[in-house]
Amino acid sequence: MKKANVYVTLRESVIDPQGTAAINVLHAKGHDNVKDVRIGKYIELTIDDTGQDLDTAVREMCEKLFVNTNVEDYRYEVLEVEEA
Amino acid sequence: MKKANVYVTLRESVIDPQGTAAINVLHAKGHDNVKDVRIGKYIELTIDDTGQDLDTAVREMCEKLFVNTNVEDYRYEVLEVEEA
Amino acid sequence: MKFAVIQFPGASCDLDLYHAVTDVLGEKAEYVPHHETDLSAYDAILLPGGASYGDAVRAGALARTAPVMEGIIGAAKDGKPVLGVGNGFQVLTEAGLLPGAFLKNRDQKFICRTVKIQVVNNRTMFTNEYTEGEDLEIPIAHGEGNFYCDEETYSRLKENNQIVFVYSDGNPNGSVGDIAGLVSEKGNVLGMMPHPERAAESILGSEDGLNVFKSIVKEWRESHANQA
Amino acid sequence: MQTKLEPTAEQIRDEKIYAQMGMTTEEFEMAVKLLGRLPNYTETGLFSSMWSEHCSYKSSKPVLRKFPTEGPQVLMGPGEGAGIVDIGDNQAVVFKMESHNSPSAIEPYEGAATGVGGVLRDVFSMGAQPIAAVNSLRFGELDNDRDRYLFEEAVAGIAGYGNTIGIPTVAGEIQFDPSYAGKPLVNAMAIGLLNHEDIQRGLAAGVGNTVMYVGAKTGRDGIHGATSSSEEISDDPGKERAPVQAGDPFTEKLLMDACLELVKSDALIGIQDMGAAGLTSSSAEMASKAGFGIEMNLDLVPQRDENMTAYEMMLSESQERMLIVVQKGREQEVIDLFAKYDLEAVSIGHVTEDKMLRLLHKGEVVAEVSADALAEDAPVYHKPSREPEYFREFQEMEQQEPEVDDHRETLVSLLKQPTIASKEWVYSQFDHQARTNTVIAPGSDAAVVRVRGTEKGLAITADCNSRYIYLDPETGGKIAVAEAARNIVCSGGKPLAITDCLNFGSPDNPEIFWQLEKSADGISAACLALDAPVISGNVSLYNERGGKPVYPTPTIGMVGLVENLEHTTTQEAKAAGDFVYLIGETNTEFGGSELQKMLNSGKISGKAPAIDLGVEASRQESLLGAIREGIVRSAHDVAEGGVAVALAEKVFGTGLGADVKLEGSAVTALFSETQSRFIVTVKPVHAARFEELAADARKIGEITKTDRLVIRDAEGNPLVSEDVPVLESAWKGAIPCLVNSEG
Ligand SMILES: Nc1ncnc2c1ncn2[C@@H]1O[C@H](COP(=O)(O)OP(=O)(O)O)[C@@H](O)[C@H]1O
Ligand SMILES: [Mg+2]
Repeated sequence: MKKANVYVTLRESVIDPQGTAAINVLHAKGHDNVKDVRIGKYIELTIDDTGQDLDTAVREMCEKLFVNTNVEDYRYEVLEVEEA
Repeated sequence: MKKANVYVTLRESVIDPQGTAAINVLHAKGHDNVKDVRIGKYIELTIDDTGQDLDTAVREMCEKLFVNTNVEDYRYEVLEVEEA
Repeated sequence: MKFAVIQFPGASCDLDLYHAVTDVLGEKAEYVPHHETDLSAYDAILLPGGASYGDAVRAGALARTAPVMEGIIGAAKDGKPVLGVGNGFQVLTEAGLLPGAFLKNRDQKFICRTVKIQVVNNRTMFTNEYTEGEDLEIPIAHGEGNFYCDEETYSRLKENNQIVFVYSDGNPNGSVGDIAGLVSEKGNVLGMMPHPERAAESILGSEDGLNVFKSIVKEWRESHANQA
Repeated sequence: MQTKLEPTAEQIRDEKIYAQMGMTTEEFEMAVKLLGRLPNYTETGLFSSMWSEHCSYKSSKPVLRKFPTEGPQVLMGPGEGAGIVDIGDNQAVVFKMESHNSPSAIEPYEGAATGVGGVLRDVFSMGAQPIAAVNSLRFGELDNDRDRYLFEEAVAGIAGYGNTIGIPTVAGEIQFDPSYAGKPLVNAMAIGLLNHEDIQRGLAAGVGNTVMYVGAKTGRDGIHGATSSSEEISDDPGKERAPVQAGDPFTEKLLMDACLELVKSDALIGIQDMGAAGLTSSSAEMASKAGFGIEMNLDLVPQRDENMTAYEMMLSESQERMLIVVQKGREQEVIDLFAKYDLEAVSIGHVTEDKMLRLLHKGEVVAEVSADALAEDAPVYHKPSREPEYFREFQEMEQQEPEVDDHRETLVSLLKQPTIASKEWVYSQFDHQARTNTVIAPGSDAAVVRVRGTEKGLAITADCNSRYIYLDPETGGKIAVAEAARNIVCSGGKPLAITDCLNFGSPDNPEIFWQLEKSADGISAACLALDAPVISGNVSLYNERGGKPVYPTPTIGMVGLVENLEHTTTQEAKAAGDFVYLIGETNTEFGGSELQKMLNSGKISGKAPAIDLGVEASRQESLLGAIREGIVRSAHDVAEGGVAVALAEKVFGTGLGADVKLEGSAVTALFSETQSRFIVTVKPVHAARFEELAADARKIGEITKTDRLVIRDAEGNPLVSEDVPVLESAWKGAIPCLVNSEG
């Protein structure tokens, strides 16, 4: 079994309405030293290891489904997991 | 400047409606070896380093705001970032 | 009797609740902004639907940090009726006044349509004008209305008769046990995803929601008559 | 420092850098002449964006002049953010439609979302509380991943913005055709309500008054959006694109509420939203309209990105921003007002006498251009126009009745055509009840929204059959307005006025320009005949890809007044035993029809259906009269798919059926798209009175208790006989099924 962790973030140039709303609340609560909040996605994929090239598969899944490449960037890592 | 990356995931015991929908799409697209998809949040906080204890602050922000501890777990890491 | 209609930034259905209470029911209501902390002047507290704080992070997550929550929690402790509709329900769970949490709708899409719900418990201060088992047609409008709680909580909710409304003609969002509305253990905090204030006038298609507000008024009148 | 990276004025001229910004050499020379010197980089940017088609209407102005824009009901016609129509009792309705086609072709979610946000700002910047949103959408057939993606995401974007801000999306329309493949049309309309004394204009008047910036910070997003929306969609994936603009409906909600409080204050002089060409267009237009100038210090502009240049700030199309002019000395009041809504209002400049737009940045004057030169002196082109050959050919073709073997089968197939099929999959994603005023929700002909505190309602619709317009733009233009009016009348309203969105291909193609001109002629004629002037609108040209234009699509958004909410009527049949009437005769007209398209794998030809505006107006008037007398139980216009489809739609969701008899040749009687027809149901006791009022109504049958649709020929032999649930599930299931299909 393999695991792919995907981190999806909004492009720098794109406003993050969620982050903006959150930072205002954090400041109101006294967390003044928070300068920026960006809210993205964290996706955990559990994949049967059939020996094939996972990079291509993960990249395809990201670009077709998980990531809107117009406004988001992503990175990922593939890990080996112990069989349960 | 410091950065805190927060990873929020739905508890194992909670069925993830987003993940379930995603896995159905992935299987329909031929990614049959994907066994599980869990969709969580990845939050990047940029914090002015005033020398205070960031752990307490980050934990408080998570539990008060970013994480619903009824259904979600989280972990985080604090990194040093270069001044621009 | 005087209702407080809480205004969280971004939660737009404050207007709908206000009009249902004032224009339709003929009771008094006032808007109470999110930074207010003292709700002692009000007999019942209404948390509106909409998207407080733009539903950032999670629906209801940011609203639970608003100063007015202190007043709401106080009112709930005092046994005053507290009703959260849609986003208001989400806020109440986020604030811990009701158990459980909300996930995205099963089908991942926002749903706006009229659904059938059944009154499971008519012995609450919000449902005394209904009969038990009555079917109601009330609109829903939400993207994160998929109520979740663990099995233990679910059995407790059932045992205590805290489940007040269930979806009775198909579950639109995947909620546990078809739950559409539930009360707190003490029975004075109700959260419901269907919008009774959108079903309060026949010209808008249904009057089935009006009894939620009428029940609150009735209960209040009765308890205050006893005191007098 | 960064200005060093910008080309010099001489480089701009010699290397034709202006051309990359969308300016022609003649236009550049015109700008040089107006300026009396070579423009620097920032100034070239100002000219290029203000003189883009999107901002200046340079190719479409001569066409727009054709539109009738006046009427006793019109309080403000085209020219401001949105038009305004009187509805009595000191109240007025404000509305406007906008296109967001080119951003939606790239990033459909954000493109559609920001389209909704933009048109809402147009409405609340007039001082009106938005009360409803509407959309008009066009996509390719849902037979491939890309078009399905564009469709699903555009719908999600409209929902995401409209639902979050809490303005109900009450109506809309969608059509699917191969001509829109990869180049969707996303038009958004907003309707607002105000009291006469609250009407605002975008004016920067009074020397010394303060120019303030409110709302979201300025980022590098959408730079040159106005210019790129005036270009054809590129297929070149490597082409450098300006960052996509994203919407923030939460900020807009705060901005809306704050602005609506501000308009009650006499400290406010003028207000305008920063739409296309952002700070540039709002400042230049406000100054020019008022006959003053504006000086702004760009260092004071709230910035999201670091090291932004003057050029970038002026051309950014970041969303959720407004420019306001307030009385000097009263800035603090305004700052405090916005602070209540967690928004920052910042003074960034002042009104001047010299009619110049002057920009300061880092202590230097970085641009100094006459505001009129930017806002008023754009060139106007009278583009050549040529009647296309196809039009001649089509006009010479005889109307032909298509051959059909099985009428029942054909009806089922028509009901599954996505253009006809139920749009519930779409509108169930839109909150259409927020603000609790929606009396008729999506699903009937026009939506009706009540005007709280009165007996009145507003009937709202958007319509445009672009296939008719392609076949015959003048006739098609008339039909688009007439159809909108039919939908208003069927719901119990009287048309008040229209807004329009002219979506066409490149005006540089004389045949497309001809389509534009002719359809404007048709629209104008129908507006006059139906007493519905044009009060606002928008033009979107260059909707092409690979040289292939979309069908000419001048969408009509119409608002009508329901004088008394008791008159509101829906399309569904109400009770068994009610008589069914067909108003209007039926001719063999299949050019551009849904049946023709279906049988010819998407291709259409021949003449569009004919329309006589006099007949149209008198039928609408008599039907509305009957509705107002309270004797019409349901009313529905006959549109795509003809009488058979209209009848089916009348019984869907009612548990009832109908048994009717139609005269004439079967295929024509069932499926022809002859205009100006209605199907209504009337209680038997009102039949005599109804027939008196509606001279050309013929009773064709009755509503039945059994839920079966039976349509017979003149001899009484069934042409179609089917259980309504069978028809209904075909109609309801079609779009969900296409969306979920693969391949
Ligand atoms: N994009 C949309 N958004 C909201 N409502 C829509 C949309 N598309 C269609 N509808 C609604 O679905 C119903 C049927 O639409 P349509 O077939 O275009 O009606 P008509 O032919 O009478 O104009 C109408 O009530 C319309 O408002
Ligand atoms: Mg219609």
